[in-house]
This record gives sequence, C-alpha cells and structure tokens, in this order.
Amino acid sequence: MTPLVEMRGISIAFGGIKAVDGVSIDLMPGEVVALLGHNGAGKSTLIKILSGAYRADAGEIRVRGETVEIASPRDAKRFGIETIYQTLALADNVDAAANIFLGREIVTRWGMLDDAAMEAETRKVMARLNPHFVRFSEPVRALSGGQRQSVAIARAIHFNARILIMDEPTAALGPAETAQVGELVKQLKAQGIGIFLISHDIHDVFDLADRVSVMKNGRLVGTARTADVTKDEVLGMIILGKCPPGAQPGPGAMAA
Amino acid sequence: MTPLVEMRGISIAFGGIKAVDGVSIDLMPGEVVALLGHNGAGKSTLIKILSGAYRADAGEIRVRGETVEIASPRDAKRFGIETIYQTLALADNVDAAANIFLGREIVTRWGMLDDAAMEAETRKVMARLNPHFVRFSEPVRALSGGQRQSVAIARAIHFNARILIMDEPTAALGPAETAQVGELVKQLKAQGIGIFLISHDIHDVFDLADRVSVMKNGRLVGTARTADVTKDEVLGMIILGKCPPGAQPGPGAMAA
Amino acid sequence: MRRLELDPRLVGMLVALALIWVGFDLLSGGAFLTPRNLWNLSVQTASIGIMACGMVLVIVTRNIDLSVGAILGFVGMVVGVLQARWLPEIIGLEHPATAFIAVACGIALGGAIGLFQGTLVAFLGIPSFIVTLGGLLVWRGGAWWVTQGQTVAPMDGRFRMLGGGILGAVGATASWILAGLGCAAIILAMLLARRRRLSFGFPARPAWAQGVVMGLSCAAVLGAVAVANAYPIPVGVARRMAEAQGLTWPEGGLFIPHGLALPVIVAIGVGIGMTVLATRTRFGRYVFAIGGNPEAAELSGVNTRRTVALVFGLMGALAGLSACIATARLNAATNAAGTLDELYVIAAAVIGGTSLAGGLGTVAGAMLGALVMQSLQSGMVLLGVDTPLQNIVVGLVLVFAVWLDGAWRRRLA
Amino acid sequence: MRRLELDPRLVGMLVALALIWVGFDLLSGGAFLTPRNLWNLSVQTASIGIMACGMVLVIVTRNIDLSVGAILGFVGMVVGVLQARWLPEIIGLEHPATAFIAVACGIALGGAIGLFQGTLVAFLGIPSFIVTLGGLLVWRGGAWWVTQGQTVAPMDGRFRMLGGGILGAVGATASWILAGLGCAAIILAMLLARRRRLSFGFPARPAWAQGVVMGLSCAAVLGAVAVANAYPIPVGVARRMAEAQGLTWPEGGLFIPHGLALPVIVAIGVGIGMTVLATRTRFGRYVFAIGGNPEAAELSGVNTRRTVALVFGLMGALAGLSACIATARLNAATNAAGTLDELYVIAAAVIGGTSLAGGLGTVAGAMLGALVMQSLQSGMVLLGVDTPLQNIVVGLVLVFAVWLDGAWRRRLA
Amino acid sequence: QGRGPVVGVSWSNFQEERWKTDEAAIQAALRAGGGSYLSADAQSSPGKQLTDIESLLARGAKALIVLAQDAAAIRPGVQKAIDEGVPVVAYDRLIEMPEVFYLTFDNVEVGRMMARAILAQKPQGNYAFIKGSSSDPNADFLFRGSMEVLKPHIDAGRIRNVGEAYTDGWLPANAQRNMEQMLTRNNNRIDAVVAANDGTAGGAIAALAAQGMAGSVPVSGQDADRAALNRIAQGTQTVTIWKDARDLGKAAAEIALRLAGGARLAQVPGATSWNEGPQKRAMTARFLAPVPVTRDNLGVILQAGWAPKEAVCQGVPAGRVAACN
Ligand SMILES: Nc1ncnc2c1ncn2[C@@H]1O[C@H](COP(=O)(O)OP(=O)(O)OP(=O)(O)O)[C@@H](O)[C@H]1O
Ligand SMILES: Nc1ncnc2c1ncn2[C@@H]1O[C@H](COP(=O)(O)OP(=O)(O)OP(=O)(O)O)[C@@H](O)[C@H]1O
Ligand SMILES: O[C@@H]1[C@@H](O)[C@H](O)OC[C@H]1O
Ligand SMILES: [Mg+2]
Ligand SMILES: [Mg+2]
Repeated sequence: MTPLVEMRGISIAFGGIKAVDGVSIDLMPGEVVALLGHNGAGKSTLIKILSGAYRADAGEIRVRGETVEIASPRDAKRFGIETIYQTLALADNVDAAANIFLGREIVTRWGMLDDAAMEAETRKVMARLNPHFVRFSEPVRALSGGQRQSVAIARAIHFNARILIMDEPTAALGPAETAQVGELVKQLKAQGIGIFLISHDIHDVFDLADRVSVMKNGRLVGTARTADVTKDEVLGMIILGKCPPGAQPGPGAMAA
Repeated sequence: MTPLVEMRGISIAFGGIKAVDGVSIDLMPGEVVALLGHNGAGKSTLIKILSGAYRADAGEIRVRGETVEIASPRDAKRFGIETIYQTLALADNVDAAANIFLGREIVTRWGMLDDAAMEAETRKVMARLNPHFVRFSEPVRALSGGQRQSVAIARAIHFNARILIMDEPTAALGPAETAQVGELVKQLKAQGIGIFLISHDIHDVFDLADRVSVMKNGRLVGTARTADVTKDEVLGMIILGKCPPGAQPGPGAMAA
Repeated sequence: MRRLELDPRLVGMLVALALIWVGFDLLSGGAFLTPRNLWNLSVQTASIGIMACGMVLVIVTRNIDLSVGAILGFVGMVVGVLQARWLPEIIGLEHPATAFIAVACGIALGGAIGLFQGTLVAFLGIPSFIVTLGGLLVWRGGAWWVTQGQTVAPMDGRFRMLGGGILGAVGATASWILAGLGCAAIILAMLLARRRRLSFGFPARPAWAQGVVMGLSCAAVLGAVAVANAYPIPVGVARRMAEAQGLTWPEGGLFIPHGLALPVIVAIGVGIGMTVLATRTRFGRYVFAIGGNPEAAELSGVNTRRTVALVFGLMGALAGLSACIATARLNAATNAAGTLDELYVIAAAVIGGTSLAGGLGTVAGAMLGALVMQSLQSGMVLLGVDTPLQNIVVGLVLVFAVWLDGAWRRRLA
Repeated sequence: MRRLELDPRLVGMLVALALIWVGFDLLSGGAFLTPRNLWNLSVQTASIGIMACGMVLVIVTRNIDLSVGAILGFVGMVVGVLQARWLPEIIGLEHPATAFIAVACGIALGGAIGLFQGTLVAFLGIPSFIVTLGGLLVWRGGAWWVTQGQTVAPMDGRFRMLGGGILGAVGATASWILAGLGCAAIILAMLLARRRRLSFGFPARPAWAQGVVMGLSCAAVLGAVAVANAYPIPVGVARRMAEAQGLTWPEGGLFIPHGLALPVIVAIGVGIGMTVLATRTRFGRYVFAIGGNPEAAELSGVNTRRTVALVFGLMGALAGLSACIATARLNAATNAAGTLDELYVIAAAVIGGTSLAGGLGTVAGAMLGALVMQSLQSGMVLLGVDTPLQNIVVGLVLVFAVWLDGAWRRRLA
Repeated sequence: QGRGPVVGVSWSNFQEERWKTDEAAIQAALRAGGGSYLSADAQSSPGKQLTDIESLLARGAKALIVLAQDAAAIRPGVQKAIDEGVPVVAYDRLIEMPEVFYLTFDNVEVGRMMARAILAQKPQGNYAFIKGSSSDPNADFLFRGSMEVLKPHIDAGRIRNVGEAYTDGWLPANAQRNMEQMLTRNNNRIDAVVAANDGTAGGAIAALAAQGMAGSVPVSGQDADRAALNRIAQGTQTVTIWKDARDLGKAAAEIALRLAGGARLAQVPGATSWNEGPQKRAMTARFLAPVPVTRDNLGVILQAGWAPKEAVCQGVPAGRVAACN
C-alpha cells in the first residue's frame, strides 16, 4: 500500500537556527500518527511545511506516492490536506461561520454569500463539538479560548479532508469537548482519513494514535507503533532522546 | 484567618450576554483553588476582573479583608496579584527578557536599561522552566507555542507575587515542562502564596488543588475540597452542573 | 433601541451629523437646512464620497492609498484632453458617444493605475504608503505633463451632465420613480433576508422592529427626493428653457424642480454596489478577513495577494470615475484637480468608523464621513467666519464630532 | 558578513543611498559628491530629520501625526514674532538672551501642543489620524492668525546661527574636536557593552568583528567631518572676515573651512538622544511594547495612555525645535512654513524601515530616510529637470529605493 | 454692517500675505457703501472654490468678487451666478467671460517690470529664474512677461539662462533649496535672480546670503511684503512690484456694489473694452497700474501708508537709504 503522505529529509532553518533538520515521517490512509517532542522541538514547523505555510529548505514531499510541490496553503488544500494550526489562525474580526467557510464560502445562485446557509451548517458542526456554543454572530475575538479552538477544529473537519493535521487541537478544550474530539478522530480514521496529531497528552496519544514519531531539537528521535512501546518508553524518547528497542531510530536518537 | 482574596457576587455582561453572573469565590494564603468549567463558562472573564483587565458591572473584591478597587492591571500588581493570561499577553516584537521585565525593568545607576542583567535573570528563570530554551535575542513572535507559554509563566513568577492567577498555564507545554510547572506550584504554595489555577486537566487539578470551584454558563455551580469529592463528581459538576453532597452549592447548581 | 438592532456606529455618525447640521442652521439663520443648500451639499460630496467607498476597502486590508488625488488629477487631464482634443478629431465635436468613451477610458485608466500600484504592494511587498506616495508624485507630475500645465476647457455637453448643475439634474418625475424603486428594493431585500433567517429557524428582529426599520429607511429615501424636488431651477434659466420650448412665461414664474443630481445618483449607486461587494460577496469577505489577520487568511487558502492588488485596482477605478465627475463639474480639466483629496478621502473613511489598524469599516459610514467633512467645509462658508478662523473651527468640530460619535457608540454597545 | 551582526535594515538603506548618490553624481557630471553639495544636503535635511526621529516613536505606537508641519508653521510664527517684535521691546534688539529664550519657548510651545493632542488621543480615545488632522487645520490657521499672514523678518543674529549658513558653521577645529569626542564615545560605549556581555558569559561578536565595526563607525564620523571641513567659506566672505580681523589677504586666497553646521550638530544630537531614549530607557521599551501589542503592554502594567500622550508631546517639542531651525535658516517666519512637511516626515520614517502597523522602527533609519528624500529632491534640482518631471522621477526612485532596501534586507536575513 | 447688498468674495488661497490687505480694503469700501461682506477661501483648490461660490450664492450674495484659482475651472460657478442674475467681478486674475467685469493689475506686465528692473542692474551675465508654483497660472504669466523683456538680450548672447525652477506651493523654503542647488551647479556664477514674488525672493536671498552674495546679486519680487521692503532698504533685494491692493480692493467693492444695484458693466467708471485675453473675447475691464519699488523710491510706499517706517527701515544704518532718514 502506498502511504498517503511521505516527508523525506525535510530541513528548514530560521536565521541560521535549524528548526527542522532532515526529518522523515509518513502516514497511511486511516492511520493516526502522533508527533511528539519537547517545546520547540520543531513539530509545528514540520507540519507547517506540509500545510504550505512554510517552504522547506531541503527535502521531498510525496502525496499518494507522487512527488508534489506545496508552495502555498492553497496547494495543500488542493491535495486534500486540512490543518488545525496551534495558533488557530482565525480572522478575529469576523464571526465563526465566516471563519469556518473562509476561502470556500457558500454562494447563492447570484454569486452572493449565502450567510444563512453557512450559519446553518456552522450550527450543525458546532453542536457536535461544543453544545454550549451560542455566539454565532459575534466576531471570534469575543470568544473564549476553547470556543476559538472549536471553531478552528470545525473549519478543518468540515471539508472532507483526506489528510488532516491537528496541532494540539484540544489544548484549550474542556473535558467534555476533548472527549468529543477524541470521538471525532476515531470516526475520521474509520473513514480512511490519515491524521497527523500533535499532542502533549501521552494518554490521549496512546488512546488515539497507531504510531508515534518523536522529535528532539529539530531532529527525528524515532518512530514506533504504540502497540510496541510503553508510555514510559515514549516519555524517554521525548525527554532524553533515547530510542527503545520497539522503535525504529532516526538520526536524532541518542547514541546508545 | 482572613482570606487572601474574596470575590463576592461578581457580574459582568458583554453586549447583553452575562459572561459572569453573581459569582463568589475566595482564596486562602498557601492555598491552590482550581477554577473549572466548560469552554465559555466564564472562568477567564472572572479572573480578568481580579487582575484588572476588566471592570465588574457588580460585585465586590476584598484583598486581605479590605474592599479594594481594581481599576487597572497596575492596581492589581500593587496588591501583589500576578497573572498568567490564557492568551499569554506578550508583546510579540520584543524578546523574552523584555517581556518578562515589561513594566518592571532593571535599570543601571544612570537610569538606562540594564539589558545584560535582565538577560542573565531571564536565563536563570527560563532554565528552570524550559531547559531547551536558547532563543534569548529573538522577538517572541519567533518562538514555539510552548516557549511562549514558558515566557508568560516566567513573567508572573519572577516578581514575588502574593496572589498568582494561572489561566491554563500548561496547555501548550510538553510533559517535562508541565511537570516543572507542577513542582513550581507546590513550591509557591509552600511559600504561602495563594494560587487560582484554571485547568482542564482533572488529574493535574486533583494533584495540585486544595479546593475546586466550578462554573457553568457564567454561574457558580459549587465549591468543594478536593479531599471531599471524587474526580467523577467534579466532572459531573462541570458537565451537568450537578452539585455532589461533599460540595457547597452555588447559585448555578442544578436544582436536584 | 436595542431591539431595532441598528448599527451603533451608523447611529452615532447620524447623531453627529444631525448636530452639525442643526448647529449650522441655527448659526446661519436658517440658511443651512434649505433644499438649495442640501442639494448643493449632495453634489459637492459626490466625488469624495465615491472615492471614500474604495478607500474603506484599502484601509480595511491594512493599507493606505495616498495617490487618489493625483490619480484623479491625471485621469481628469487625460479625459479632458481626450474629449476636447483627440476625440473631436476622430468622431467630431459633441458626438453622442464622446461622453461614454471618455467615462469608460477614465475608469479604465484609473483602474489600470490602481492595479499597477496594487501589484507593487501585494507582489513585491513594498509598503503601500511608499508606493502610493510615489504614485502621488508621479501622477501629479503626469497631470501637469499632459498639457504642460494648461487647463483644458470646455468639456463635451453630455459629459458635463455627470457634474450635476442644471443639465445634470434628472427632474422631479424621474426622481420620484427612482425613490419608488429604491423603497421597493429596500422592502423586498429586508423581507427576503428575514424570511430566509426564519426559514432556518434563526433568531430575527421582531416584526414591529422590522417594520420600524423599514419605515425609517423608506422615509429617508422619500425625504431626500422631496428635498431635491423642492429646489427649483433659477428663474433666468427656467425662462430660457420655457422660451426654447416655445412656452409663454407665466405671471408668477415657473417652479421647475431640480430633482436628484446625476453625480449624486452615481455616488449612491457606487455606495450600494460597494456595500454589496464588501458584505455580500466572497471578495468582500476576503478583504475583511485579510484585514483581521492576513496570515490566517493566507493559511485559510485565500489568495491574499491577488485580493489586495484588486482592491487597489478598484480604488483606482473609483478615482477615475471621480475624475470624470470632478472634471464635468468644473467643466474643465486642471492639473491641480484633486490636490489634497487623498486627505479628505482618508478622513472621510476614518470619520466613518474605518480603523487604520485594518479589519473594520463600512462603506455607508465612509459616505456619511464624506458628508460630515463637506458639511463642515461648506457650512463654515455659510457662517461667513473669517477665512483662517474657518479652518480652526473645522479642525475643532471635526475632532469633536469624532469624539462624540465614539462616546455615543460606546454607550450604545 | 553575518559575523559583523550589522542591522540588515540599516545596511540596505545605506546601499540604496549610496546608489542614489553615485547615480546623481554621474548624471550631474560630478556636481553631487562635492563637499559643498553634501554640506548643503546636511543642512537641508536637518529640520525634517529631527521631526522624523519623533515620528518614528509616534508610528511605532500605531499612531500617526499629520500636524507636525502645521505645528512647525505656528511655532515658527510665534518664535519669529517673539524675537522680532515682543522681546526687542522688553530686552532690546539683538540682546544675547533673545536666541535662547526664543528656542526655549519654541520647544515648550511645540511640546505643549503635542501633549495636548496626545492627551486627546490617549485619554479620550479619538483616533490620532483625526486629532492631528484637526490639529493640521487648527495650527495652520493659527500660524496665519499670529500676524494675519504677514512674513516676519529678519531674525535675531544669534538665533540665525541655528539655521546654518556661514555664521552657523562651527569651523574646522571645533569640528575635529567633536569628531574626536564622537569616536571616543563610540569606542567606549562599544567596549563597555562588550565587557558587560562577556562578564555575564553571553555570546558576543568576535573581537575582530568588533574591531571592524568600531573602525567603520569612527571612519564614518571622521569622514563626515573631513567633508565638512573641505568646504571653504566663499572668497568674498572670507576676505571680509579677514579684513574685519585686520589680517592681510594672502595671494592665493584663504581656505577657511565651514566645518559642521550648527543645525546638523543639533540634528545629530537629537538623533543620538532619541536613539538612547528609544532603545536604552524604560520609556522607549514601553513605546515598542505598546506597538507590538497594546493590550499586552497594558496588562503588563505599563501605563500605556501616559506613554502615548508623552510620545506626542515629544513629537511636538521636536517640531518646535525644527520650527526654530527652519525659521533661522530662512531668516524669516512665514505662515506657510512647514506645508507638506508631515508627508516628508512620515515618508522619511517609513523609508527608514518604520512599519505603519506599529512596533517596528529605528531612529537612525528615519534620519537616513530623511537624507534619502532630501537627496532625491535636491539632486533633481541639481540636474535641472523641470519640477513636475522632477516629481515623477522622485516618485519612481523612492519606490525603487524602498523596494531595493526590502529585497536586500530579505537576502541578508 | 449695512442693510445694503451682501457681497460675497471667493478667495483662491489666503496663505499669501497680500490678500489680508485686499480683504481689509474690500471690507472698508463695502462698509462705506452700506453693503455687507461674506467670504470663503478655496485653499488653492478649484473644486473647493466652486463649492464656495455655491455657498456664497446660497447665503444670498447679490454680487460676487472672485479671485480665481483656475481661470477655466471657475466658469461653471460664475455661470451659475450669472444665471441667477448675480454680477461677478474677476479680481486680479482673468475670468474670460463677457458677462464678467475684469479688474486687475496686469500680471504679464508685473513680469516685465521685474525683468526691466533687474536688467537695469545687470545688463549682462548669468540669470537664474525662481518661478512660482507650477499649479498657479500666474506663475507662467509672470515668467512670460519677464522673458518678453529678456528674450532679445538672451538671443544676443548677453544674458544666459543658467537655471529655472518652479517653486512648489510658492514656499520660500523650496525656493531657498532650489537656489542653493543652482548656486552649487553654477559654482556661484550667478549674476541675477528673477524671483516670482517676495516670498520666493526671501528664500533665494537666504541662499545667496549663505554664499556671501546677498546684496551683490540683484533679486526681484512682487507684492511689497513688509519683509521684502525691509530687504530693499537693507540692499539685499532690488525690486518689488507694488500692486496697491488697497486700490484694487476698494475698486472691486465699489464696482460690486454698483453692479448689485443694477448697473451694467459698461457703466462702471473707468471701464474700458479689452480683448487681449487668450481667447480674444470682448471683455469689460479696468486696469490699475503696478509700481516697481526700489531703494530709490521707497518713499512712495511710506507716504502711501502701505507699511510703517519702523518695519521697513528696521536695522538699516542711518544715512544709507534716503527714505529712512
Ligand atoms: N471581550 C468579550 N466580548 C464579548 N464576549 C466575551 C468577551 N470575552 C468573553 N466573552 C464571552 O464570555 C463568555 C465567557 O468567556 P471566558 O473566556 O470567560 O470563558 P472560559 O470559561 O475562560 O472558557 P475557556 O475554557 O474556553 O477558556 C464566552 O461566551 C465568551 O464568548
Ligand atoms: N518564524 C520563526 N522564526 C524563527 N524561529 C522560529 C520560527 N518558528 C519557529 N521557530 C523556532 O523553531 C523552533 C521549533 O519551533 P516549533 O514551533 O516547530 O516547535 P514545536 O515543536 O511546535 O513546539 P511547541 O510544543 O512548543 O509547540 C523553535 O526553537 C522556535 O523558536
Ligand atoms: O501676488 C501673487 C499672485 O499674483 C500669485 O497668483 O500668487 C502669489 C502672489 O504672490
Ligand atoms: Mg508547536
Ligand atoms: Mg478561558
């Protein structure tokens, strides 16, 4: 089976500092791969290269086996890649519906925005994620941290992604809302969608992910099936960069 | 013993919607009180009233038994109240040291900024929170989500607060960094500092907090000692608004 | 009040405007709130008002356009020379197509200039302040260049209708018809929107509130037309018109109403069009999203560069249209036309609630802002204050009006 | 290159400036890069340069000041009348204290005006664009009001030294002394900063790189003074000076160097002072933090309102100082002085890398920006191009220079 | 104010020093004639001036005095006035419409006078021209007049034009910079300066002073600003063309009152027919004579009470200038 996504030898530097350094990861259809690492390890930077926000200095990206050029977020969306950014990337001055449909608005026969239809859709998707949410006509600036995160999630899942990138999607969510997102991930997985999940919650990760890839200081420590390693072993990978026997080591693994 | 902080009957509305509605909470010296609730329950808004970011429409605040007026963040700081905001509230265009010392810069004999001294202090405090952090001369715009959060935490703890407000301080932190913050909370507590902690992680809360106060739709469901209730009972308070026997019910508790 | 769901910004502006108008009327002994003065005011506002609509979008995207006045001057000169020198040689003097060709060329030329500047801003990343400051210098110089500074006059007869004046007023009947159409459109649009919201089960204004808003809107339209129709054509001209049509001049004179002026109709049309563009189309949505958070818009898949370039193109096209109106009104193309207009246009947008920080602004507010500026300027002349003092008073009232608007808005919110 | 840790913005600006200078020199057949022209250029730049320093801070806080030109005009008139009419009546004509009193009053008056405007912006929340647009109208009207439009001349003799000219040049010896002091200060400051960094164990530039930077800085200072000293006082004046001192006029003439001009020394002093203020004091830190995130700054306990009000006060005081220089230079106070200066001042700041979105900008960049603008303007006159064409070329070169600067900066970063 | 007719005055730009004098004269004459005064300032904008005229008419002006910013662009406004039966006086600057009364000092003649005065001082050598604002048509009229006088000398090679530059917005500071650059380019070999008015002359003289050349290079101007008169007394400026604005203003007010009272254009005292405008249309006009003022006839201006002696003679050493003794 060809992987949905392969990233090979990806590197990027900001002003001399290598944020991502020769990292290779891949993703199969219907699989959840968790990306782990300490703060500043380079996780967000790596997946922003896949989502078209940054351009890699070196390396190759293959989608369904074909080498592709992802020069802008528009390119990524064309390949079915949707992203929930850690920074949420919302336009603060417009409302939830406008944010969810930004770039893909529903229009009427006359080419006018169909705000009522978009609001109706928004109410539907938000009802699943966050039943307390009622502030549909406020600019998202006025929303609470968790409400904003729900909007960002809604935007990514609404458009039939084939590859979904979730960068700490539940960081600001309450327990009920977090559980909802867990459910959602399982549903999407069942539909054959591939998911890159970045999370600091090791429990969630073991609950949801098929494999984990761990980064440290911009380099890949290793990749492992969650079935083959323990939580403590993964913590060891994250904190010490030590690759356990059940994992396939990367260039960033501590020399044993 | 007089409480460190008492907030009584606090209310605030934004454009007709009551974000906080008659909430009363208090905090003793050396105590950690966790503030819980679903997304949009009003937690951040409530504590922003204490930190001087918003002014309440109604209600009273007492610090060490005396009724006080908190009209601006400067007032709050004068009472020894330091805050880690959920939105972090960093000036993106200056570096970590400048953010940490903003408003309380170290100056030389000649009244000039002593950047070297501030950087040295910054290196010290950051080393405790996030040992991977090395980007001391970059504007915080260039930092990762967790790095930014570490800066915000460092700013609040560096100045001998007597009352500390932490609004989801570990949301973006990795496991090691989260553990560090947990340690820190215990140390501060031991020094007699009172802490309001907002968090969605029920395990952390039971680990760190002496009491929990739960909000729902802007109103107080109830307050309980963590010793008197179970995690599931607290989850019930958060999600259903149901007040268990071990807790003292508030106006927002579901009529049983 | 709250149930009416009126935009507090607009209400604040209207209150400030009303105070200014009533103030001037009292101070000038009733000379301000006359049909004649209000009619003049509407024509005087047209050119700045049209450009202000475009400036709202420019500022919303966190940019600025300092070149609009210079573009107006340059396009005005080209349009003037076109109809006074080039076209007559090809298709003859006062040819019926002249006006049409001139206006089309003016809009196209303005649009092309704007698009070029927008491209520099969006694709080369040069700050818009610099690009359009450069544009100001270049096109102002260009305006001089076209005829080496010489004023071109007169303009084509039909073209001049675009400038207002007696020939450019559409008369009573046409004005009433337009008013009727306008009211019908307002009622229809409101009812449709309401039905749609209700059909999705969304909350909507209560019926009585909807009725009040509808009534107020229609009253405003009809009132405006009534005012325009209460201003008669001057006796001398009326007599000449009567004589030309072979009528006898009646004893008590003849009351021939002006009706709405053509440039005002154009400006209102632009205002409606731009409001629709800004609030009801994808393009407008992108403009506001870019203003709110440019990176977020780009990450959402919006082609932010193209959008910004187009916004400048649109601004240029509107400046071209304004150039036609200003030239027609003066019946002459002068190389100084539009000097300082950039300042008034930006001021109109800002007075109208557009934030220079981007992401916020309404077309209607900008047009009201233009009306406030123009009211201040021509009101001061009515008062007959000493000239330099006039500026001082305009400055003070301007600051006061914006403060009032802000204070009012904060109270309503 | 990277090891030198030079600010890529400044380097980009310097490259653009160098290209412009060399270009003009080639086109003008060597007339541009002469001591005389460079000396003139420095004097011509002083007034705008001083105001640009203040404008950087204003723009960094996400505000704008459109009133600086009008404040300059108003303060200039007051200062002019003060020394030409009021003071002579009290303390007599050409009294030694006249110049001092006049300058002090000018700065104080400008500062008071600025502070007042800043208060409206910061405490009443009126957008700075509106407040200072109002200020533009008010103070421009006020400038006229002082003497009902009459030009006031001549100015006090000592006061005129502030305008440059022969009397306002400090001569060779003083210039060399200043240059020596400047170099010593540069070396000392760099060494101290370096020692401090090393004492904390922080990374610092390698010693050789530090040496190169130090050498370059000192060379620039000495070079500038050498140029100023290579421009002799005109023969006629020199002879008169010699005769007045009872010297015999030598055969081959007498080479009396101008040395640095007083307004240039003042401008450099202001530039250094403002740089220290912006980068080395709490106030400056707050200004930048406010520009980066006003809410965050407020939440951190910064008194953002007071800071913003003070920034405007400072801007006003600098405009007052510039008013003295401009008035002294022209040897006359005219009510139109400073017209359009706001545009040049803002442009200088923006060319110098100040972002209109706030939070970003350097004083040195703004002064370089002023120099770029002035080089373009006086270079064109030197080429003898027709004014409107001049504007076209200035506009084009301006856009090109900023594009070049940006492109260069992105490459270096 | 009187109960007589309201006369509206539309100024093109009040920034220039001279207009205040014109205004005072108009006001005084109107008061004497029982009329009342109303004014507007177009701030150099033809568009605003049109607006101003509309406002003045709306305010009930029964006659207009118009200082046109732009001779052609003012026509729709003037036409409007005429349609309403309101007579118009074209003040100082031509409005070439037969229904308008034209009252002026001849600007081309002013240019000629400036050139003649300079030529008398420097019959040969290098001339520099500090022109007015490129957006003011008067600037070109003035330049044209000067060139008419100088052309034969230039053709004969006695005079060289070594530099000419417009002065944006008539700003003295711009004139100063332009003069500095011309001096640099010609290495100070400039023998005479024709400056378009007193403000620009002041700028040019400040530049000359920096080269120690003020006083040895003749400089022209116009308007008889106080500062310029003082410079003439000091010897740094050669000539200013005095257009006695009080006469012009007084005449304008009187004519406006007369026309408002129903008189025809030709009935105005001193009216002549004239058709030498660009379009050669028949106009009714009255011309006042400008007077060149140099150090020799400074007395004229003092006697006329145009400016106080203290102002004109401030700082002039005793015995140097006859008029100041
Ligand atoms: N500035 C504001 N303007 C308008 N509404 C606001 C504003 N701030 C908060 N709200 C609203 O008030 C309610 C409470 O928000 P708050 O941020 O206090 O929630 P929270 O309990 O902190 O939620 P979370 O867990 O998501 O952070 C929300 O419905 C939010 O939309
Ligand atoms: N735009 C940028 N400019 C400069 N440096 C950057 C930029 N973005 C990220 N970095 C740096 O690159 C490194 C990796 O950042 P990244 O955001 O990828 O970390 P992360 O693994 O997502 O961390 P976190 O868990 O805190 O979100 C960090 O050291 C950060 O400071
Ligand atoms: O008198 C002059 C006038 O004729 C011209 O139009 O503007 C400048 C004035 O100095
Ligand atoms: Mg991250
Ligand atoms: Mg919150």
